[in-house]
Amino acid sequence: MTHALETRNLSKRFGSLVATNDVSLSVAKGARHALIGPNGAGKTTLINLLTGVLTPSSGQILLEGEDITATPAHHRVGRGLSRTFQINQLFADFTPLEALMLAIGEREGQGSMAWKPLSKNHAIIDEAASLLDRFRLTDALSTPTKLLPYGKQRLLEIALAIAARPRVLLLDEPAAGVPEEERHEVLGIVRALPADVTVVLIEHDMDLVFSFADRISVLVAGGLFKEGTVEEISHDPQVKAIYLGEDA
Amino acid sequence: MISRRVFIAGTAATTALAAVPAMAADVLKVGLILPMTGPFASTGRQVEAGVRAYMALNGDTVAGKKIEIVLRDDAGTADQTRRLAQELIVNDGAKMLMGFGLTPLALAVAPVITQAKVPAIITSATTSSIVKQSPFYARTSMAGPQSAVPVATWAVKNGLKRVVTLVSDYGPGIDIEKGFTDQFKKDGGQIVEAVRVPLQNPDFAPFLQRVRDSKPDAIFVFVPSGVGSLFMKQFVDRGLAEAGIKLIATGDVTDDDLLNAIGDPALGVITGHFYSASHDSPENKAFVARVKKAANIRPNFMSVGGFDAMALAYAALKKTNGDTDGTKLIEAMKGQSWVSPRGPITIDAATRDIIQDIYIREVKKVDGELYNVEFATFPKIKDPNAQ
Amino acid sequence: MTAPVETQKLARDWISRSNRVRLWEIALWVIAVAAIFLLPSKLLILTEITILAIFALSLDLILGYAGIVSLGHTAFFGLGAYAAGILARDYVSEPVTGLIFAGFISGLFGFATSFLVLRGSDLTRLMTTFGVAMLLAEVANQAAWLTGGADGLSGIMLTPILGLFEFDLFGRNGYVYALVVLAVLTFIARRLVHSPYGLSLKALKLNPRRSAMIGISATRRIVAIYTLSAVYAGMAGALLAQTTSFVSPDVLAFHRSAEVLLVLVIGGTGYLYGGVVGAIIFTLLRDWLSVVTPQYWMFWIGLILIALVLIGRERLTRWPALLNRKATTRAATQLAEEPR
Amino acid sequence: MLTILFDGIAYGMLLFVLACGLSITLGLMNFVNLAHGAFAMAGGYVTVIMMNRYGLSFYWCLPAAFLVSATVGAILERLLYRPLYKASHLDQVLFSIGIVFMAIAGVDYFMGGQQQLINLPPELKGRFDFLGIGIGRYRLFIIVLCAFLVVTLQLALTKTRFGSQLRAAVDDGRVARGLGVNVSLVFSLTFALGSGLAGLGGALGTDLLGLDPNFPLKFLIYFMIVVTVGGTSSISGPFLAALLLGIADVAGKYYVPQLGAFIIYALMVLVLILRPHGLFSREGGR
Repeated sequence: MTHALETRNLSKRFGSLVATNDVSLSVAKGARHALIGPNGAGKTTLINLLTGVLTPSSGQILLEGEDITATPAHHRVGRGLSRTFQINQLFADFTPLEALMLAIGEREGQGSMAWKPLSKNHAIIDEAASLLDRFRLTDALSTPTKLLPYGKQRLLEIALAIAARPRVLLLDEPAAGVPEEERHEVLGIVRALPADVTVVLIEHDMDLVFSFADRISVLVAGGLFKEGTVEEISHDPQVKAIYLGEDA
Repeated sequence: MISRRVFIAGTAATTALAAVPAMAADVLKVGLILPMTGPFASTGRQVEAGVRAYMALNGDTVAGKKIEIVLRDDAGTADQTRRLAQELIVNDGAKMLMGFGLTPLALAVAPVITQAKVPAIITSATTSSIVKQSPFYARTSMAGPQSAVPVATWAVKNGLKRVVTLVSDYGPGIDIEKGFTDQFKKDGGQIVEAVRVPLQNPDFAPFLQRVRDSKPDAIFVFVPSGVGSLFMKQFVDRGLAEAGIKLIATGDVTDDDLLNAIGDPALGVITGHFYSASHDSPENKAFVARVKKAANIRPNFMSVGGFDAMALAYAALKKTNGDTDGTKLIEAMKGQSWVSPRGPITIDAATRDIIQDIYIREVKKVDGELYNVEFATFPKIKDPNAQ
Repeated sequence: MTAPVETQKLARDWISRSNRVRLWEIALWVIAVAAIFLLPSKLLILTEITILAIFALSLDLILGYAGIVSLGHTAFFGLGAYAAGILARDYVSEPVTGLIFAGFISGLFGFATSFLVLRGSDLTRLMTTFGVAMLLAEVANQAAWLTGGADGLSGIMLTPILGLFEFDLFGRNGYVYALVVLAVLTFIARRLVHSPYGLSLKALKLNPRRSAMIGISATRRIVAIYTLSAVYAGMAGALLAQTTSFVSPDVLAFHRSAEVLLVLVIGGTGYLYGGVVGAIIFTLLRDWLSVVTPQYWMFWIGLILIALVLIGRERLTRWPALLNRKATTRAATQLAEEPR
Repeated sequence: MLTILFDGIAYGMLLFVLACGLSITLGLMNFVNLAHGAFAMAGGYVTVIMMNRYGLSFYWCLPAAFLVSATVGAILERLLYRPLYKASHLDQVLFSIGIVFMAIAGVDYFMGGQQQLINLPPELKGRFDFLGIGIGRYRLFIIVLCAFLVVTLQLALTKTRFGSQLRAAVDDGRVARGLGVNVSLVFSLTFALGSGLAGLGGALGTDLLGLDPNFPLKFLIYFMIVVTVGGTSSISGPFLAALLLGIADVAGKYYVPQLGAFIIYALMVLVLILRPHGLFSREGGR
C-alpha cells in the first residue's frame, strides 16, 4: 500500500546547523497524524521541506508514491498537498470572499483567464460562499482580511488550504494564538475535516493532539525520536521527560 | 539631468486670456523659446540678454508694430519646445518664433512652423541640416562648421600638418569634424586620428591620453562651452602642451562667458569663431556695454545670436511694412545684410542661413581679464556643408 | 455541499458591486471629452497629460498589481517612441499602424526582459530595470544611422489617422486620438484586473508565499503582465512620437522613469486611475510651481515627494478608496497589522 | 597602456570613496539611498566655496568637506531617514529622489547652474614620467589618499570595537541589539561616516569629474554599479568593483571610444543576471 505522504532519509542543513536530520516518516492514507516536539525541534522546517518552501539537502519526499522532491511548491498544491502556516499567511487587502475565490479559481486552473470577469464566474462564487458558510465567515464576507479578528483570520487560513481540495493537508499549529473564546470554533473546524483527507498536524496543545490524532511522531533536534499511537506516545517515559515534562 | 522641464504654461494661461483682445493691429508677439533652466540654462540667459539688448538699443516699435517678447522655458526638452511653439502660435498668436538652444529642440519645431507658416529664427543651434527642415527657418547663430573651416586653413598655413580631432558626439560636433577634416585635407594636412567623445562625459583623461600617444602637431577640439572649461583643465593637466601638442579649437571652448573662470591655462589657445566680446567696433561696444549693464554678464556668441535675431526680425518687418504674413516675412528675411556687433553678416537668400566673417583669435590678458583677441579674419564664410 | 441561498446571493452581489463602473469614473470620462469643447486652447497640454496617464497606467499594472518596482520603465516608453517614429519616417506613415507596431516591439522587449525581474530582491529589480533603460538610451545614442543619435529622430511625416483625421495645429485630433487610446487601454486593463488573473496578480503582490501555497505559478503571471505593461508603455511612447512628430533621445532619460513613478505615486497605485489622477495633479502642479518659482520648482516637487513618503502614501492617496463603498470599512480603522 | 591602468586605478579609487558609504547604508540599514550623490555634491561645493570665495587652501577643504557632509548626513539621518528604515523600498526610492531634487534645485539657487571650477595647488598640477608611465600628480595624490583611506577603513572595521559592532549589526540587527550594541547609534555614526566619505570624494572629484547641480544624478549610475556589482556584505567587494569599473571605463574610452558607456551598462546587467547578489558577495548574501 502506498502511503499518502512519505519521506526517506530527509535532511536539511543550514551551514553547520542541521535543522532536519535523516527523517523517514510515513503517513497512511486518511490518517490523522500529529507531529510534536519541543521548540526548535524542526517541525516547521519539516513542513517547509514537504511543501517545497525549502529544498532538502538530501533525501526524498513522496506524495502518494510519487517522488515530488524536485517539484516546485505551486505544483505540489496541484497534486493535492496543501498547508496552513504557523503565522498567518493571508492576503491583507482581500476580503475572505476574494481570497477563497482566488484559491478555488487556481484549483480549477482559471487563474490565467484574463478576460472573464470574476462576477460572471458563478460556480466559483457559489463554492466560495459555501466555504464561507462552513467556516463561519459569512458575516465577514466583505471585510478586508487585515481587519478581521485573529480567530477569523485563523479560520480563513485553514479555509484557504481546504479550498484547494487537498488529499493531504498539513496544519501548522492551527490553534496557535487564537483567543480562548474563539478557540472552540477553530478546533471544531479541524475536527470536522472530511475523513478522506489525510491530515498532518503540528500542535503544542496536547488536548487537541490526543483527541484528534491516531498516530504521533515526536521530533527532537531535527531527528525522528519516536513514533507510535496516541496510547504509546502518551505513556512513553522518554517522551514525557523530553517533551511533555518540559512543556507542562 | 533630471526633469527640469519648466514650462510656464500657467503664464500661458493668463497671457492667452489676455491675448484675445490684445491682438490689436499694433502689437506683434514674438515667441522666444529658450532653455532657461537645466544644464543649458546659460544659453537661455545669454540669448535673452541679447534679445533684450537689441530692443533697448533700437526701441520696441518697428514699422508701426509694438514688439512684445513672450519668453517660454523649454528646459532643453524637445517635446516641450514643440508644445510651447504650438501654443505660442495657436493660443498667443505669435507671428514669429526665436530661440532653440539645441539641435533637437530646433528639429522638433520644424513641422509646426511649416504647418503654421510662421517664420522662426534660430539663435543658437548650429547643425547644418536644421534650416533645411522647414522653409520658415532662418539662422543668426552659426551654420554648421563655419567656424571650423578657417581654423583648418590657418593651421596648415602655420605648420600644423598632423592633427587629431576631438569633437562631442552629436550633430554640431559631427558637422564640425567633417567641415574641418575636409578643408584640412584639401589644404594638405593630415588627420592622424578622429576621436568622438560622448556629449555628457565627465572624464576626458582617456581620450586625451589617446591623443597624447598619437603625437600630433596639434589637437583640434569642439565641445560645448560648459564642458569646454573642464576639457581645458584636463588638457593642461595631462601635459599635452609640454609634449608639444598645440590646442586649436572653435570658440566654444573659450566661451567669453566662462573664459575668466577657466583662468590662465587658457592663455595662448588659438580658436576660430564668429564673435568675440573684444571685437573692435562701435556696434559691439554698445552691445557689450548694454548687456553688461542689464544682465551683468559678458555677452558671448549666444548672446549676439539673440541680438541679431531681433535685428533680422526688425529688418524683415520694415521691408514688409508691418505685414505679419509668415511667408512674406521669411521672404523679406532672405538676403538681408547688416553690420552686427560681430561684424558684417548676410542671410543667404538661397539657404536662409547665415554668411559671416570668421576670426582667428588668441586668448590674451587685457586689463586683467582674459579675452579672445582677434588677429586674422576670413571673410564671408558660408556653411561648407550646404554647398 | 451547498451554501444557503442568502450567502450565495450576498457573495454574488458583492462581487458584481466591486466590479461596477463607479460614478466618478463616468464623471472623469465625461470631463475628458467635454474638455475638447471647453478648453480648446489647452488641448496640447491635455494631450500631454493623457500620454503621461497611459504611461503611468502601464507602470501601475506592474507596480500596483504585481508589486514590481521599476526605475527604468521609460525603456519601453522610449522604445515605443522610436519604433513608431522610425516606422513613420521610413515605411508606414499611418498612425494607428505605428501605434500597434510600437506596442508590439515594446511588448517583445518587455517579454525578453521580464525574465530579469523574476528573480531577486527589490534592489536587484531596481538596478536591472535601471540598467536596461540606460543601456537602451546608450544604444539609441550610438545607433545614429537609425535613431538620429543625440540630435533626435526628425523627419517624421504622418498621414491622417486611419486616413481620415489629420493632426491639426490646435492639437484637437491629437488629443482625441490619445484619449481614445487611453480609453481602450483602460477598458482592457479594467477587464483584466477584475478577472481571476487580475486577482492572482494582486495575490502575488500581497503575499507571494501564500500564493505559491494555493498553486499560483508566479513566473508566467509576471511575465505576462510585464509584457502587457511594456506594450502599454510602448503605445504611450508612440503617441508622444506621433503627436509631436519628433523623438528626442530624452524619451529614454532617467528623469522620465522617475517622473512616471512620481505621477503614479501621487495618484495612488492599484486602482487603475492613479495614473490619470496623478498625471493631472502632477502636470498642473508643475505648471503652477513653475510660474511661482520658475527655476526652482524641482525643489518643491522634491519636498512634496518627501512629505508624501513621511506622512505615508497610503494615508494621502486613500481618497479613491473613500469613493468606493467597498473600502469605506477599510478606511475606518486599522485594527490588525498586516500579517506577514 | 600602463598610464591607462594608472588613470583607471585613480578613477576607481575615487569612485570607491564616493560609493562606499552607499554600500554600507545599503548593507547595514537595507536602505536604498539614491540621494547618496547629494552628500558627495555637498562636499564638492564646500570645496568650491572655501577655495573660490575665501581663498583657503585645497588641503583644508578636504577635511572640511568630510566634516560638513558627515554633519549634514547625521542630521538628516536623525530627522528624516530613520523613520523610513522599515518602509518599503519604493518609499525609500521616492524619498531619496525627493532629496536629490531638493538638493539640485537648492544648489542651483545658491550657486547657479554652471560648471564649478577650482584651481588645484601648483604641486598637484601637471604630470611626470616614471619608467615611461605618464603619472598625473593629482591622480597620484588621489590614489595615495584613497589607498590610505581604504586601509584605515578596513582596519577600523576589523580591529576596533565600533567595527565589530558594525559588522554584528550588519549580520543581524536583532542579535546585535540583544548583545547590548546600541544599534541606533551605530546606524547614525555609520551614516555620518558614509556621507562624510562621499563628501570627501566629492571634494576630490571636483577637479576630475566636474561639479554642477546635476552631479547627484550624473554619477548615481556609477555608485549603483559599484554597490550592486560589489555586493554589500564587505568593504573589499565594492572596492574591487570600483577599481574594475574605473579601469574598465577608462580603458573602454581609450580603446573603443565609440562604445563608451555601453560596455559599462551591459556589464552591469550581465553581472546582475548571473550573480543577483553581486560579483564579490558571499554566497547566500542578502
